[in-house]
Amino acid sequence: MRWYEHLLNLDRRVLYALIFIAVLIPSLLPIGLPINISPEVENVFGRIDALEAGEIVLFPLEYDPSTAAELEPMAMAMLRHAFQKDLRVLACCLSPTGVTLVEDEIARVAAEYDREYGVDYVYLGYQPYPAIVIMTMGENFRTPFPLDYYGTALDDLPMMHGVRNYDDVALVFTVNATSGIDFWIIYGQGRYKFPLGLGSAAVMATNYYQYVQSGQLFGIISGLRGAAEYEILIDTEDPVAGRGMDVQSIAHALIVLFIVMGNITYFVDRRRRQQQEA
Amino acid sequence: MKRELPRMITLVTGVFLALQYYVPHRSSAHMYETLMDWLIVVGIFAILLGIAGLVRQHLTKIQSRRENWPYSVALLTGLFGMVILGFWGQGLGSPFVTAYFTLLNPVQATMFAMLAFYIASAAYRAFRARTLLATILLLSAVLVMLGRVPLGELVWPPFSLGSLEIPGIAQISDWLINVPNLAAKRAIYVGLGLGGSATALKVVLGIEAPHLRG
Amino acid sequence: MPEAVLTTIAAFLTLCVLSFLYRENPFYRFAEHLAVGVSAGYWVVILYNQSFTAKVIVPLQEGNPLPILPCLLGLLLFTRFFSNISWISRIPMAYILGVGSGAAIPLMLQTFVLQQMHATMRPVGFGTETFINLLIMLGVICGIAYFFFSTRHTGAFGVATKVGIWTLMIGFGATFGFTVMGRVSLLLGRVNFLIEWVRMLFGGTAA
Amino acid sequence: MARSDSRHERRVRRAYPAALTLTACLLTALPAGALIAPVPHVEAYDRPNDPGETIVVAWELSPDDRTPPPGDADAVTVLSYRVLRAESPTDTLTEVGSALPGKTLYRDSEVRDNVAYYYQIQTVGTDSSLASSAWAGPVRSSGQWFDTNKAVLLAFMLLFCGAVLVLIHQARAGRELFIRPIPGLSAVDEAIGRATEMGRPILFVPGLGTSGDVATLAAYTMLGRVAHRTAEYQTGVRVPCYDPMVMTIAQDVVKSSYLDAGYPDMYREEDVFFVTQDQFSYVAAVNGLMIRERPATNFYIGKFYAESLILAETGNFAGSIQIAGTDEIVQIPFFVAACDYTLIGEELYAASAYLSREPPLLGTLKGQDWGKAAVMILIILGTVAATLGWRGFIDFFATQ
Repeated sequence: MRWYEHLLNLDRRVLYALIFIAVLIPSLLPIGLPINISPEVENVFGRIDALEAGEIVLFPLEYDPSTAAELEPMAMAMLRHAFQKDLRVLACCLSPTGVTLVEDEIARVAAEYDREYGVDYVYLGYQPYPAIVIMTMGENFRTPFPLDYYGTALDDLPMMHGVRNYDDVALVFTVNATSGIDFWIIYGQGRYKFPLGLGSAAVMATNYYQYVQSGQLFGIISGLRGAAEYEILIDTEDPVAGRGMDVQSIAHALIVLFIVMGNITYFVDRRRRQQQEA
Repeated sequence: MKRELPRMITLVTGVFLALQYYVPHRSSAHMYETLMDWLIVVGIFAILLGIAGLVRQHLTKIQSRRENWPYSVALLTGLFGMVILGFWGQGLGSPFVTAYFTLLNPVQATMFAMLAFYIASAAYRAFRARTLLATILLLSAVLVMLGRVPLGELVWPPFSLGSLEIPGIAQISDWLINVPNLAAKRAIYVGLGLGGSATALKVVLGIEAPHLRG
Repeated sequence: MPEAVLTTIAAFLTLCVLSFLYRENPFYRFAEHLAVGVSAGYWVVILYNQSFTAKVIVPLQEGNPLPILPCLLGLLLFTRFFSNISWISRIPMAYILGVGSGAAIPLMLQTFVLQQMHATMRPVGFGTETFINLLIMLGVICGIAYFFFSTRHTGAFGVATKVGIWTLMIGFGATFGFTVMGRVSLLLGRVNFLIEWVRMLFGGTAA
Repeated sequence: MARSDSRHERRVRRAYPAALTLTACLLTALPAGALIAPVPHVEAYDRPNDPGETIVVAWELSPDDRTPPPGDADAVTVLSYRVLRAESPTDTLTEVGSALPGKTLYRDSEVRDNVAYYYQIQTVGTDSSLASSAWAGPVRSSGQWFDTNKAVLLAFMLLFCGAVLVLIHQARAGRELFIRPIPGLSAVDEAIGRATEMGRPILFVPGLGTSGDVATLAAYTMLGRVAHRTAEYQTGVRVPCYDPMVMTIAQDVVKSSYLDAGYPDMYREEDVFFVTQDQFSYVAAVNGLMIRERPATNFYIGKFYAESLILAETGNFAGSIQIAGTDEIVQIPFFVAACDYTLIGEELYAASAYLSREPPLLGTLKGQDWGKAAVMILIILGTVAATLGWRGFIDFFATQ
């Protein structure tokens, strides 16, 4: 067999091993490549930074263990920013397998900033059928969520006094890796016209830039990259996402290399065949 | 009766909801909330139905000692174990939450993580410049991939060639996402919006009735 | 149970799933079945505690009998298990379809059609901003033309559809390129977890 | 939200002049020694296009609502605005809420419909001094029966739905509706032919959608076609299902296609089967099936999520020809990369109409084309209008 035939019939497990190594090595030995802040992340940051202390932000945090690696750093950065600015946080999770995960994250960040449950933040938890929940929240948060995650009636929480629906929150920012994004745009923003921002998994982000242009979203932060930039903007001590960017650089370069190699072998092989036929 | 009653229910609820959207009055909003609340409750039963089917399927598998039946035991143990733990208590640190983080979290997260490997093999195997369309797809993918990571920005920053300003790869990547990609998504959405609402209309009017076919 | 044991179980399950990359095997099958069971059980608990309590039990306790109706409707779904009366399960199905489809008609037209159309109506020209508007407008028109099924793609219209499919392909390529970062992030999450686990085993410091 | 309210406000200025005249008179009674200036103007109106039980109170900023001039840190500025309410001009005012400096709106949603209310804004200074504004009112809240912001949407919806229904009717009445050939649909027949040559089965994966999803509806039609051809070639089709409802319908589709093709005995119920409703277990099961049975051709038609690439890559290792079709935009690139042929978005709906030739499907497709033509024309007109600065045309289509 010629060299290109070896490459042409390369066992996929060799590729798998290379990718694994490309992720493992920079995780152990960080390089520290500089990260530039993009205007889109700066824009979202500025929007939240401009809010007044005491205003309420609604954070629907919707992802589950399968996508948490990508979105948890972003959610944590958003929560930290909100608490830094003394905003009050109302959170929910319309992804059933994420509700426990999100509870844990909020509790951790709240403890860092010494915030009190029910006064500085409230966690509504989960209800099924996100489209319906989002629509009914527009009338009153108490319709889909008569009780919070811990079973307390919303009216018994000091923070919720006078807080009825989207009218009473300064903005909504959803960190989301589910089809719930569409629901927040269609059934939420579409019906009730609140300022909506989106932190999405990188895979989904390209679908939603059009809504920024059409004014339905005030901004998008996408994937680990967006989280890494946000971490820099709020001066996080332990930038989880920032460290991941070295890995991303190497892995992306390797995948591009795969594409190039794949094409070289393809064209060499095609030329040989054409010559043989001729 | 067997077909007409379901047809009527779909028609009445569907027409009501399509028009309710235009009526902000409280009585309409209240009716809407009630219908949606009911939908959630019916939905809970639908999910239970699926789980009941799952249990039934695996119980028969175990009873008849079909191939791979021990795996069904693992499945049912997980299911009922979780339910028992859940009704015991579900605060942070409870056995229910611990089981979730120990058993469910790693499997789901790893399943998705495997996509990194599959993307690599697809890149090597399938991303070939066979046709013009494939080449466009490939180039756009490579540019966006490099433009998204710090390494790409380091290797290809913006520079000027004489009086010509050449944008960096990050700018090119942003441009691809914000201009052609945006136009593409918008065009697809227009089609899907028209197609989707036309189909919904047919379902409401009973011209298309998937649930009545079976 | 001590933290170390729990982390080790989680690491074992992670490795079980990863072993599928080499080939399908009993470890993988075990992890997969266990996860299906655990997730179903988790769903039951969350649905009961979060939704059923709030939507049915609390209102009933407060003396509101209305939630019994949707419960009955939901129970009708189970007639599917009995073939002679299985048609009754069509009633709740009809309700689900009616509510879902009815609400979708105006919303899909508004969000996917009118708002997209409105957003494309921008001033065009040859300035920085206006030229981008022009390109987007042409891209959208050509893209829609590609999805036109009543006419043959020939002549000037054919050119438009060609430009349309090129635009679509650039869009798909961009999505693919964007996605790589997400998938690698997920793998990174798992690799970090395994690194912490190995450190814990050999270094004695828990994660 | 502030922006949309100011639009409402303009509308209200036109629609409710009565409310304005009542607020025009200034009755400022400043407490002695007060330093803070009151707000110059207050108005209250029923929030338009709402369910009722909400009144909007709007005011102009107090002249003292500013950042203190440099060097004069003791200057008195606004601390907050208090919103006071009474149910008659002689009643005592009670506080219903407050707003931060710089705000000019308060939504009072603690009101009953059809009750007259009077409002007053009290400016609170940083030195705790108070200044009251004139009273605004009486104002009554009510719910509206039609949302005027959605009139264009309603018109578009009725026209579009009407067009679809008329075209379906025409198609049923036998009018020929032309649909252009869709490139690559011939690939479907080729792929089935190849399966015959190899004597291996065909795998049809209907995706993760529920029975009512548009993509799943299209999948039933495609499945009918595939089943019909496999019956002619005597190859057989396997359909693993994710949703129990989809399974019952798919069984029916395959059964009737075999019957149409004249081979009713070919149908075996276990060929169309339910797997599970867990995404990755479903994928794992389909993967196993592909590795074990090595189908000649795999069809992935319907709704797909992250599993798209896992399926398509595994099918590739197994050496199958693969044809995909989905309207899930994010997944299309993966299918395009890993499959031999992919139906993109709406092409999937068209393909099912093209193959089945059923009048409702053909009529709908025509209706969609009319809709697309209308959108294209409106986009061009709107762009021209925007370029010429004619905002009225564009604002007309703003459904927000």
